[in-house]
Amino acid sequence: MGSYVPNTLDERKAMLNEIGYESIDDLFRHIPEQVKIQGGLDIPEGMSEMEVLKKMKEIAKKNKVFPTIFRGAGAYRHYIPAMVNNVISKENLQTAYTPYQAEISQGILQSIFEYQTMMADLTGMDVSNASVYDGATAAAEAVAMCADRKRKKAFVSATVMPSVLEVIKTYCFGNELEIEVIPEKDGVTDIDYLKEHIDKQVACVLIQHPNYYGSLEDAQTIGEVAHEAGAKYVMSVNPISLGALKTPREYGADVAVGDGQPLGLPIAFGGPYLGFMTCVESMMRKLPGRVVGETEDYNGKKGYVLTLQAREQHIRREKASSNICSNQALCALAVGVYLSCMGNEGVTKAAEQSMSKAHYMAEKLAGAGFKVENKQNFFHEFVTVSDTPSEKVLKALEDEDILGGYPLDDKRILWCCTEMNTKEEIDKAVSILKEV
Amino acid sequence: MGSYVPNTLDERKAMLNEIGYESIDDLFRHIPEQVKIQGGLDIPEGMSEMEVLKKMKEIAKKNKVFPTIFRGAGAYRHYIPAMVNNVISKENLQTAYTPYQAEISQGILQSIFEYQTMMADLTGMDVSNASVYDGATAAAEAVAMCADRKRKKAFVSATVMPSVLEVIKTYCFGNELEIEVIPEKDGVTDIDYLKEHIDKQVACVLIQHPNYYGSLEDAQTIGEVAHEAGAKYVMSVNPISLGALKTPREYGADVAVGDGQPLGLPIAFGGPYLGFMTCVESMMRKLPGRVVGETEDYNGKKGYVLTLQAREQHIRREKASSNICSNQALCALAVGVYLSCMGNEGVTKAAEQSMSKAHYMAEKLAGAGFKVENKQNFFHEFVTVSDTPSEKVLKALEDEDILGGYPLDDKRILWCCTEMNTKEEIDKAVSILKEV
Amino acid sequence: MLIFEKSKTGRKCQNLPECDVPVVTLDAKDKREVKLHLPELSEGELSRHYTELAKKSHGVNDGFYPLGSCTMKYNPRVNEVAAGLEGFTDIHPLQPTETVQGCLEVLKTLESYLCEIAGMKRMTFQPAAGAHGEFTGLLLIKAYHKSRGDEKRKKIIVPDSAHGTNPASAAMAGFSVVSVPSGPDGCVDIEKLKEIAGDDVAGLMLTNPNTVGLFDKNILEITKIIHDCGGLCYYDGANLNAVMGTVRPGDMGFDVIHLNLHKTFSTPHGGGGPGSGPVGCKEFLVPFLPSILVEGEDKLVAVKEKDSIGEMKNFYGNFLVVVRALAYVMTLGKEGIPEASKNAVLNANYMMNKLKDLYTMAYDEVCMHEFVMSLADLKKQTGVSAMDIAKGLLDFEIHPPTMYFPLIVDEALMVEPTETESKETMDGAIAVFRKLYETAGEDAESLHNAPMTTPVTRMDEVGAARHPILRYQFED
Amino acid sequence: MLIFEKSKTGRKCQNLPECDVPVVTLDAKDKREVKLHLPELSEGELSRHYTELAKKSHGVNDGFYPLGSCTMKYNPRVNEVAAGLEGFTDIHPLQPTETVQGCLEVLKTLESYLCEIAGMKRMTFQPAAGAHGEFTGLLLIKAYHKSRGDEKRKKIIVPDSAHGTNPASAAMAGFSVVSVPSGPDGCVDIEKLKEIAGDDVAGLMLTNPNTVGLFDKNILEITKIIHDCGGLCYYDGANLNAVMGTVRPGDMGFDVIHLNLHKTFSTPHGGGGPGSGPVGCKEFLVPFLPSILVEGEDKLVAVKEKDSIGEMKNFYGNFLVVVRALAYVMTLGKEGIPEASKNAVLNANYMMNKLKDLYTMAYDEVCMHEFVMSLADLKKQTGVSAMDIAKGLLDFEIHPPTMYFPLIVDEALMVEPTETESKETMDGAIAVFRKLYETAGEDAESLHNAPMTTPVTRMDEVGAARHPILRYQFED
Repeated sequence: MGSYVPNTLDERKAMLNEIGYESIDDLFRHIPEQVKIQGGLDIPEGMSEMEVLKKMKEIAKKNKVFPTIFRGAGAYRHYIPAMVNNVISKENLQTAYTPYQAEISQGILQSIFEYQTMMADLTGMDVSNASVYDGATAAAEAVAMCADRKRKKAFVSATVMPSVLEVIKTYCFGNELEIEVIPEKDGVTDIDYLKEHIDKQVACVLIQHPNYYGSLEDAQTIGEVAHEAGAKYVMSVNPISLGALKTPREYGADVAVGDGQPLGLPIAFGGPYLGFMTCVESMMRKLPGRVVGETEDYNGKKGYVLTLQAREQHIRREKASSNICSNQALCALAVGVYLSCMGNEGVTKAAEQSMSKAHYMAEKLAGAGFKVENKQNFFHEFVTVSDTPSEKVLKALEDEDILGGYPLDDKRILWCCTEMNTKEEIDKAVSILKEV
Repeated sequence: MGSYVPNTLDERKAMLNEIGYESIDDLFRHIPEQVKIQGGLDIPEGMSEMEVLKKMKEIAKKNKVFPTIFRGAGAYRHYIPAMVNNVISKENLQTAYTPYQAEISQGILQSIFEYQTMMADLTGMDVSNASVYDGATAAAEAVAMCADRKRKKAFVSATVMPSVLEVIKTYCFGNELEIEVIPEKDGVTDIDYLKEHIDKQVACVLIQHPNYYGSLEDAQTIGEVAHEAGAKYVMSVNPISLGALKTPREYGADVAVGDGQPLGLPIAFGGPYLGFMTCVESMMRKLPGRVVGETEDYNGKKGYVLTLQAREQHIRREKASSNICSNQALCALAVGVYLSCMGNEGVTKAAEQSMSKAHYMAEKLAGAGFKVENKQNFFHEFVTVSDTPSEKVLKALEDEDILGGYPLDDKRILWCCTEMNTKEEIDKAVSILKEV
Repeated sequence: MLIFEKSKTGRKCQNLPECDVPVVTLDAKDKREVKLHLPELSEGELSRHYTELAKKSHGVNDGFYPLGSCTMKYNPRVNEVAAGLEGFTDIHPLQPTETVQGCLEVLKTLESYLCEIAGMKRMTFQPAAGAHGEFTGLLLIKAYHKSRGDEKRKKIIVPDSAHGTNPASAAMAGFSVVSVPSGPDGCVDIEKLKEIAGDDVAGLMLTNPNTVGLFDKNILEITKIIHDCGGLCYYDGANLNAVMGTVRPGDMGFDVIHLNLHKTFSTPHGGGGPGSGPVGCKEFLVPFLPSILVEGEDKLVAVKEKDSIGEMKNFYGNFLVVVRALAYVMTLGKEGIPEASKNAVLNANYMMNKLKDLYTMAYDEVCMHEFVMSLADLKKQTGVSAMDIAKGLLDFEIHPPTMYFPLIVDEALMVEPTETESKETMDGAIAVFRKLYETAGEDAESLHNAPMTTPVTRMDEVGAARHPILRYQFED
Repeated sequence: MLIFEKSKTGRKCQNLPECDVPVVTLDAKDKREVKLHLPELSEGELSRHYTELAKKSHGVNDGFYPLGSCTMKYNPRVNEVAAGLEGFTDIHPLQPTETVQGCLEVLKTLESYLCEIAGMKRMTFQPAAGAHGEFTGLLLIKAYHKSRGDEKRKKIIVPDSAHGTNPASAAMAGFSVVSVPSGPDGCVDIEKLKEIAGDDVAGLMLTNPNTVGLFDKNILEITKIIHDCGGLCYYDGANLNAVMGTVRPGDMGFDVIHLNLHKTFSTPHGGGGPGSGPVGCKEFLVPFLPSILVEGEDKLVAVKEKDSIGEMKNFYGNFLVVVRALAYVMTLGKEGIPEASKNAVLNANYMMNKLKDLYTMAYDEVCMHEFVMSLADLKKQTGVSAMDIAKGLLDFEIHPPTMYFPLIVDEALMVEPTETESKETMDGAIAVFRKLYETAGEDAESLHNAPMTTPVTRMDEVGAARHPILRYQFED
């Protein structure tokens, strides 16, 4: 049995003696007997570190690590500089709590302030929070922050990632906002439908860009439609795309959200990732979650603190703008390290290469009989249609240790490329598919 | 191309301007042209981090990692607590130089002082140095430290690890000491031979215990023979064995050496490991290599410094007791962490289990027709003889991802067990061998 | 210095190769025009920058961290090794089921262990944090009532001592919050609870032991009152470290719970996250659970409940945090789990008893894993506040207890030593607490000015909120 | 506090399982009787202990580290990731050849790159450090002369400015050491060298640029003098960072060299090791090389030379250090290697020029990767010594330059910035150096007492050597 309790049995006895108890069980005596567990827990006995690690390695081996991946659909395998893990493994950063005590937390606070600056810059917005759980909850929180007494309805495009839409709906089951889905038309948001149905009750319009199918939306126009109706405009974006694509701000968005995972976090079976939220200054005090601000100490020395806490649950309780408390701080740190390692050139390169490789692959796949369905320009994801059953296509790749695109249905596959996919890999995958 | 130079071309130019040069090449102008490389280096172009890591992973994959290993012969796979890597990855410890500046190196100095204490305690000796390169160079340095003007010959048992014997010979090719090999008899040192040939010219007698074949030597008697002739007695020991076996001091040794690898270092294709050297107090000033000592600062505060530097090359130059400068400090730190994690109980357990499992396997192998050759008791290694060619035996195991013992010749195999080998693994290996 | 201030145009790390396919460019319509201002540094400078930030942070390894309600226990290294295995980090969440059997085994195994510890039927790992778990649990309650057509239940009862997330989560789930007062014993006022209980009550949220560190002896009566009025009982697992292995929330009458893997189950807090707040429930709530549930024996499959409240988050939760927690529970096992909580309680009682002659305990009786002191008297006598004492601790490399919480205790300091602290560490901290008490009497001013030895002194928080500067302003 | 002082009997980490086979015990004859005194701590306490030690250490990430002759450049992170791959760490050195093709590829690839950089034919990675490499190289020289029956050659010529390891290694190799003086220009006194050269000379050891940071312009003449008298030329690679990619030791006339992977090739110093000191040589010395040499193209094999001097160490050297160096050379490549050395030289000249109006340069001319200042004048004027200035730097978080070396310069400080330092960092250090010079004039006493801000102040080294306490003494 492993144990992390330092005090020996003798020391425990000595401590009990000092405070006048005979046994530890005496400290539990006031707990009613009928709620106590009888006969101990029915879980296995503890193990030594050697056994635990062996067991965990055995379990991990039951998963298949694909050296080549062409699947995205919400989780993207980009290159993660060695520095990222190095930094987030530093114990002072990794094991600290939320930085309530600013005097001994300047390192963490500064890292969040830097993260906020980078995310605001990347999205073209004025302010950023310190992260929420992931891209889906960021979208759901964004919907909530746009609503007010008069506007209790949100339009969400059908072309957002399906689980993001689901999460928005779940959150709205809670906060009782109304969601209307803007239908898809030719793989993008049906703007005509939106124009027709939007009204003064609408709090916001939310789209994803590039959308779930990788396509670029007519993001400018959608924003104009939203604003004409007095609604806010929320864009969910892939942060890597912002190395090349217009910022949400340039398209006219009021709030930008998304999943920060592509910026230095491993795909890790879905988490931990992080959600980012940035917005225009006028909405600053509606932004949920932690925010770090610059200030001075009593001696006039510059420093950082958690701020705007009046919005938060530990002060406002049921009047808080959100219930978020723990966020994804260490992931935000990872993003900060990632963006610093990559710099302007690196992020631009990652965006350009991801897009270029996807286009190269799309062309090659088209040549192999997989028709590309996207009617608009696309970023680093695209959909193919083929008569060969998706399952068969993907199995052929899997047999060669390649994780193919995500099967949308029996005929359609959603492919993704990043800078990690070499031309050689793409050519190999396509040549396999020519044989299927 | 990767580069770790921060200054940009503009900055370099600015710096050159400031100091009055036009180009960096001007700084090399005084170097005779005829020694300069013409046309650049003939090595590949540099690569990005992503490419380098990919390439290194590909190279690493060309090696086979055996999940089960029954091979020792100088490199032992013991369990390494997770803490060990954690500590030696801390940058302040990992990237520091030799702690010449004591004021900012107390952490490293203290860790070495702790290492010295642990190694002295483990071997039963009075003092330890801060490490040498490995067990073989430790043995060679021990021979040198025992020699003086009158005694220029060493007796070394034939049962030491062959490459240790070779290294001793190489070092003696340098320092011109004479080596005589004490022959092996029945798998252990031939004491009768030693008694007959030892004389007043002999500086030391060196044996390995447990010896290369895993057997326990009559270490007490050999020490007595050495001391009777006025020679020093050097024992090369496996440090893990000291959790169970008598210490070199108890057997009468003056100097104990060995390879510290079993104490928390990975097998890593042979290195880095570390050599430890401990001795009785009277030989303290003959001990080569770095030593850390306790002292006080000007305010009377306890602290640690490199000491006894009068023995060392940067002061004594050609009169130094050895030329060692860089040692294996980070490995010594790893050993300190390992021994602290294991504690008395853990080291005893590792020793007992290694021995018990080896004896269990020996018995099982004997049952499968592999005769155990060791006539004396053995620790965690033993030799079997069989008519089945060693190559065939080992191939059968390799096919099941098991690295069998080390083939001494066509019939004899040197096996090793540690606490890492489960009963299940041993049973499986033996059952495979029954089929060969 | 901010990383932006260290940036020099043209410096860089070289992480990516050049493009090996034809480069595609965007039309002007979609091409980014605004400049990027990411930092440009060499790798060595970058590395030093983060070393510098790390030095100005205080983790569990930097000293005693008795932050009440946060369970700052030691974060074992083996958990990190397990979570770093390529077979976990490099798995795409949408891989075919047969290629993620290990991930599913992690979820299934930890679910079974935690359900046993909590006394629940099933558990979802999707919630990313405690508050996210609360929100999830409340939606389960909402869905349950809705499924029965019992839609008038709009109230959630929350004690006045509750964590702030409880009422906030209830509001997010569309409930109105009714506060039930604590009695003089720090526990729920049963009579008041009875008054509130009625057919408009959807449920009660409670943590037990509660936030003043006391186990509510009336717990069975409390949950019965709620059940009798048709409501459900939600257990806030923030304080489970006091009782795991001894009492199960399920046996106390709770229907739905969340656990904090980043508190009770030893995963690191990460400077504020990622956490993991799995939600467990009794059988009758299982149909409403979000995310996947793992079924099967040899071949594991992921299934979804068709009456599910829907997804709470993309994918299946903070998976690598779950891996760490599994390594922890595997290590401790059936004896280690109660041993941990028992020693957490012993340590808290030890500290409380060694301080109570000086410091006023809010409730002077046996505590569980934490205790609350009220510095109201001290403040009255000396002017030294809970904040001052907290800041004074910083000069001794001790992280302060939680300040000014729970709200029902004036000038509160809430101390939670956890089981991974040794007697010496606590003795050291006790000595510091006592010394500060003395200092309060002799030199109150010095405590108003504490801390003195930290990288910065007390910050102007009011100024920060009044004139928010939330990002670095670039010159261009 | 030492870890032994924190130890409490009975505390522990639990790393190993219980034994699953019958336990074998030893006879009394061989059973340990003396007690073990290893530390007994819980994992959390242990972890804090080493965190504390790390805080009291100064690594490259903690600030500028211009330690002359030690090339304290940034240690890239990717090297560490490469060296941590299971496919390298978990390989037994005695595995069958076909299962270690990756390891052999590492050796073969780096050998080919380094031979190109050094101008050598083959290279062995067995030597574990620079001094070990020197010893190896000298044994090659000895074996060479012996193989030709030329056994009268007993002398090794070493400049008076040489690293202390040079004469020590020569002595270990059984040679007598003859010191050749440096001329007023800091370079080898050619006339003196000619006088010494003769048929009793086995060889010359030289580093170029030399330890005063100057490139010896007469290098071709020097190596010719030695070759003409029948000796061989050994290149001490400690200073290769100045010229790699620009000049090759082989082209200067050297026959055998060692490199320091832990200096020039960016692997971390580890607080004193492990290093790696590969030895390269011209073709005529290859038959004497120790250890394995890797041959073959598709299927690599390890061969040994039959006239080898024998093994210098078990197995094949500090392999994981070699892996790191390979990652480094792969990263820099053909342009990056000379870029690194050129910027090392630029940085050194920049610093020298910005200091030379105040500090006396031992040789006021273009330097290579490092320069040496003599503080003799300052000491005479103010009483402030090189040591005082060095200790003064500690209060500014700068690691001091190498002190009192080389021996031919009075009150020497030897500054090596390396190429991985930025202009700002150097400007900051220059300002500190200048400030300390000022302080020396105004308040010498404060520098005698420096450092003030470190965990300890200057240590009593004489006392330490006179009454050596080399281990903790247990009470029982």
